[in-house]
Amino acid sequence: MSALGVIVAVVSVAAAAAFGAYIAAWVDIVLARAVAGVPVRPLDALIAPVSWGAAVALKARTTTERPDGETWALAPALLAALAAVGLAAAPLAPGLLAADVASGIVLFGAAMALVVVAVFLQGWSPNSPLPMIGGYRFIAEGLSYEIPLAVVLIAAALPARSLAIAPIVVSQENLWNVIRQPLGLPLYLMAALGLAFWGPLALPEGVDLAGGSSLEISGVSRILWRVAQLMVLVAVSAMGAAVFLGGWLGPLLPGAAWMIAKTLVLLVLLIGARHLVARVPTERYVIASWAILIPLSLLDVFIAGIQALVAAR
Amino acid sequence: MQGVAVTLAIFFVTMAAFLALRSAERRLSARASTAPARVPFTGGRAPDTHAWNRYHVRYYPMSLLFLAFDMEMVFMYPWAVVFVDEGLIALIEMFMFIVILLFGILYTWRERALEWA
Amino acid sequence: MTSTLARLASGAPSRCFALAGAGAGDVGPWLRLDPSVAIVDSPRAADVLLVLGRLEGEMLHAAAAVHDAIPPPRGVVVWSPDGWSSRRWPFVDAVTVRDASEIAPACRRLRDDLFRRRLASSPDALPDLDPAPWRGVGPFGQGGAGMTGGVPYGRPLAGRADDRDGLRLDQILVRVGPFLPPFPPGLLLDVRLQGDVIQEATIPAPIADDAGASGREGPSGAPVPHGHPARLAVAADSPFTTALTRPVPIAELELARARHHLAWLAEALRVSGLEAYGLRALKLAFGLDLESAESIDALDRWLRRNVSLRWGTNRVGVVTRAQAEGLPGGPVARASGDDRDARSLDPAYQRLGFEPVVRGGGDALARWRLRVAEARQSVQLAKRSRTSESTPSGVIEDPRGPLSDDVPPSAGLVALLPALLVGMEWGDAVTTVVSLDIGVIDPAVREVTSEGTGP
Amino acid sequence: MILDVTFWAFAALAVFSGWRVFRADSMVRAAYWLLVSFAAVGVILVLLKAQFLGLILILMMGGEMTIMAVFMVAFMMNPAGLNPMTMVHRNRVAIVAGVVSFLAIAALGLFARFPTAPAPGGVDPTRRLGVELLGDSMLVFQTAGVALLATMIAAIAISSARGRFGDADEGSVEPVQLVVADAGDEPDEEGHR
Repeated sequence: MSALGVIVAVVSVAAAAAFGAYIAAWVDIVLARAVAGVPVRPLDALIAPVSWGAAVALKARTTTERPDGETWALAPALLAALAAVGLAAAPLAPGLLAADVASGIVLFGAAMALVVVAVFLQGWSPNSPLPMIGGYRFIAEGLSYEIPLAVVLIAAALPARSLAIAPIVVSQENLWNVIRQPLGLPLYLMAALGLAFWGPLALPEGVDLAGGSSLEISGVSRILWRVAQLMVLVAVSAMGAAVFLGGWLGPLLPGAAWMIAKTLVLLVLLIGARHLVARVPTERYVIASWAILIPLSLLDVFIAGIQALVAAR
Repeated sequence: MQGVAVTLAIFFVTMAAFLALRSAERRLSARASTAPARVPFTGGRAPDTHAWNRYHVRYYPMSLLFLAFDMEMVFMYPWAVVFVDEGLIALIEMFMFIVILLFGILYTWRERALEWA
Repeated sequence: MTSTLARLASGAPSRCFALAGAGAGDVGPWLRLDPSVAIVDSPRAADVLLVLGRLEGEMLHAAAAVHDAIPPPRGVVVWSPDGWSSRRWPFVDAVTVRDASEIAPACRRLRDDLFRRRLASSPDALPDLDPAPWRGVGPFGQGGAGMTGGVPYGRPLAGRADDRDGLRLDQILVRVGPFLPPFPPGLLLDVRLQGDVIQEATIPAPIADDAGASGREGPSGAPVPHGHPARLAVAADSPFTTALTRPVPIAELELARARHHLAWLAEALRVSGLEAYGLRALKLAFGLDLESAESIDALDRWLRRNVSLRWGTNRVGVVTRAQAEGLPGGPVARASGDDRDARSLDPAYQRLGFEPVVRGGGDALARWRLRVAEARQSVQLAKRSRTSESTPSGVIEDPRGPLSDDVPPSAGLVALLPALLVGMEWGDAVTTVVSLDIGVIDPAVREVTSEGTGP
Repeated sequence: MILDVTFWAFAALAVFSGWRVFRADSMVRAAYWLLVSFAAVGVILVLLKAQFLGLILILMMGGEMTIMAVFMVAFMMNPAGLNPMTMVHRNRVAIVAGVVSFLAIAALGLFARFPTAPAPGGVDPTRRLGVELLGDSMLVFQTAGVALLATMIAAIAISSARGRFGDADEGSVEPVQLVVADAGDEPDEEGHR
């Protein structure tokens, strides 16, 4: 165990998370303009996240009558830390994996399970009615997407015979999981939207709550919260690329390039969903998740299991 | 162990960085915000009570269902690792296990316990 | 550091929290098309308080509260076409513009001046008084008593109430409006919530003009005028108001109707999370001409294909046929199968072969579809009408419903709200309110004492 | 060395946060202090090379402590601790019970005979766990399955206020009927009659 190795890993994950969040913000602006049918001007949009951040940073921090100040400060930090751990669990190339642990998908699952805590605290802390409804909504949402998320990741682990991510990537050498387990990636992406409380599953922050859990924040806190959310989006895209799109596998280009390209593809898909799919109603989402998505994810496990047995013969 | 060390380091470094950025936020005005500025926003009128209350979690039956399914996950992870080695027997076992649990969902759905509004 | 940030920030749109008052018309939606302005949903996210039109009474006091909720540095821009005096409490240092095209540049300039410290942040409008005295009160000095008593930090704790599932948990009163963005501006709604479900919704009674003036004072001691928001004077420049008294070209009326419906659609899409696509509808609305029927068709096709929109609106907020017949008419009633339309009685429309658009179902989905279909029909009518003009008869079909001198189109809808919202989850309730398209600040709700706008 | 320091740091965190659970006024804080305590124990398990068990502990407790928090908020008066209060009741009984259980566990740790030979290297504990669970008999799995099903049905039957035959809620507010039997006959596609 070398101290230098740890430092290099931490710095590179932090850089990847920050860069990824910036790219995600840029893609969001570009896609929003494209969907709205206004001139896209992608180069102009490169500076837009920075100027937005500068404008928000110049504002004072607001507070409410009697908030829980400590948990309010903790929420964005916790969300960002969990997203960074999730991103660290995704391998960039063979041997290039920051959080190289034997139970990779369990580590990812644990980090993502705690996202519920961060978002709930963000909604609960200001002691304000609309953010609080948002926080409670996210618990309903989180309890509904967590099981399909874990189950499709387990299905991907079946042919690899391992809970580590690198063997899962290697197991896709002949056929990527997106084809081998056709239900896997769609179910994963639906859960990923929930994890990042993004677009159709932005239930805690919906316009119907006038911003919900981020209604009462301003200044640097608002930037940090938005950056942390984008980091989650990047982390789930990277993990999806590794587990379902074959990670670093691909011809000609170096492995890392493939991994980054695949991550970007998923990122664009997830961000595009925000502008094309309407926000779903909370209660109906919960019912649909339990009555449809969870049984489908279990079906996905069986399909994967039968295939793995046949392949092992 | 390297992986564990990196994971812990990333978690705590990111957290510390975000907390530091937040506390480094400059104070624009020396005066504290006024009482009207601190009123929770619902459109311009003040509330009667604190928002924190004995909040009616409408989805409590679902959360109980979740507890049972969370337990199921614990069994599925080790199962995934040994599945191919154990062969057909593992598939049948897991099939029976999951079908039993699906009856739980079916029952809950049929009892309309997933609805709340 | 600050100046670097300010230079960078000048590239960002100025973030405005818009307060739409009387006479605002469709300037609010129109501003959303301007990329240099971002209309935000929370005052906490705003740089500029943007006042559109005229605010009075209770609205003015709420505006002061919203103003104080904006974090410094903040400024105020007032757009008032009819010369409503803006430099009054609570907008003492407001920038006033007369021309709508000046709003966006004024917001931008003001924001840049604030960030570069060329201007001071707008001072607080309301006195720094705790909602109830609590400091140093009680055994812990936080104003509380025992476990649940007293006023900890200035407010009491919520009390319990019965609920349909037998749990007796707390109920909180959320005073919605007048400026909570997804709700129509000016609408006051007192909502009692347990969890996220509405147990009771009431429209608060207007505060009498002569009562309760004490304690509601501006910092200068000037009393704040009171009055119900629905009693606002409005500049009567809407073609529908004009059509009450004299003939107006049908093309003009129908294009205005289509524009209203499309602007509504943009807002409804925004509330559903599809702001970017809503901009398409908005662009269509403000660039509408006689050949726009095909563009509306394309929009309609996209909406029909979007399963997620259907999921969020289907069977939400059902207005029954009986409830619809209790309404004076209008799109909401027509979406519940009631075929009354004031245009059917107009001989000019009859000559054009007008048939009212009617939908069954009565839910939010039906109302969405009805409005899009009506917008399309309006453009076609406008195209066919050539030079024909409407016949003044005392009643005209406003985009929100029949308009006459004494009945505002939305009055029936506001009365319907309490019964409609009970038992709904918050998100469904918002979908319902948006789908009803309530105009609290209606052209027809003209103040009785105001002169010049009546016939 | 670093491993030891990390171990003791997380052990201290686990104890500290366990203590904070009982000093918090807010139910949300109490629940999440307990989560911190569990997470610290999870990290300790990972450091002791029981990686899967440690991580699954954190994974499960994330959801479970949140559920505990919302239930505590729902049923405790003054759930956010706006009026200060104590989380500890019946102190004497609590102290006695605490000391007795601590001594029992400590005695177990001190006097139990642990195997002296270290576990054979190269064995994945997760794999061992899987073999142990699936192993020769189906008993473990199917017993767990039936037990979980019984838990689910019992929980729903006890807690749910509605059922397939209607709501069990006499005397309170009803939702607006979503049935539109009288909304009129369906107009044609163009919306005209």
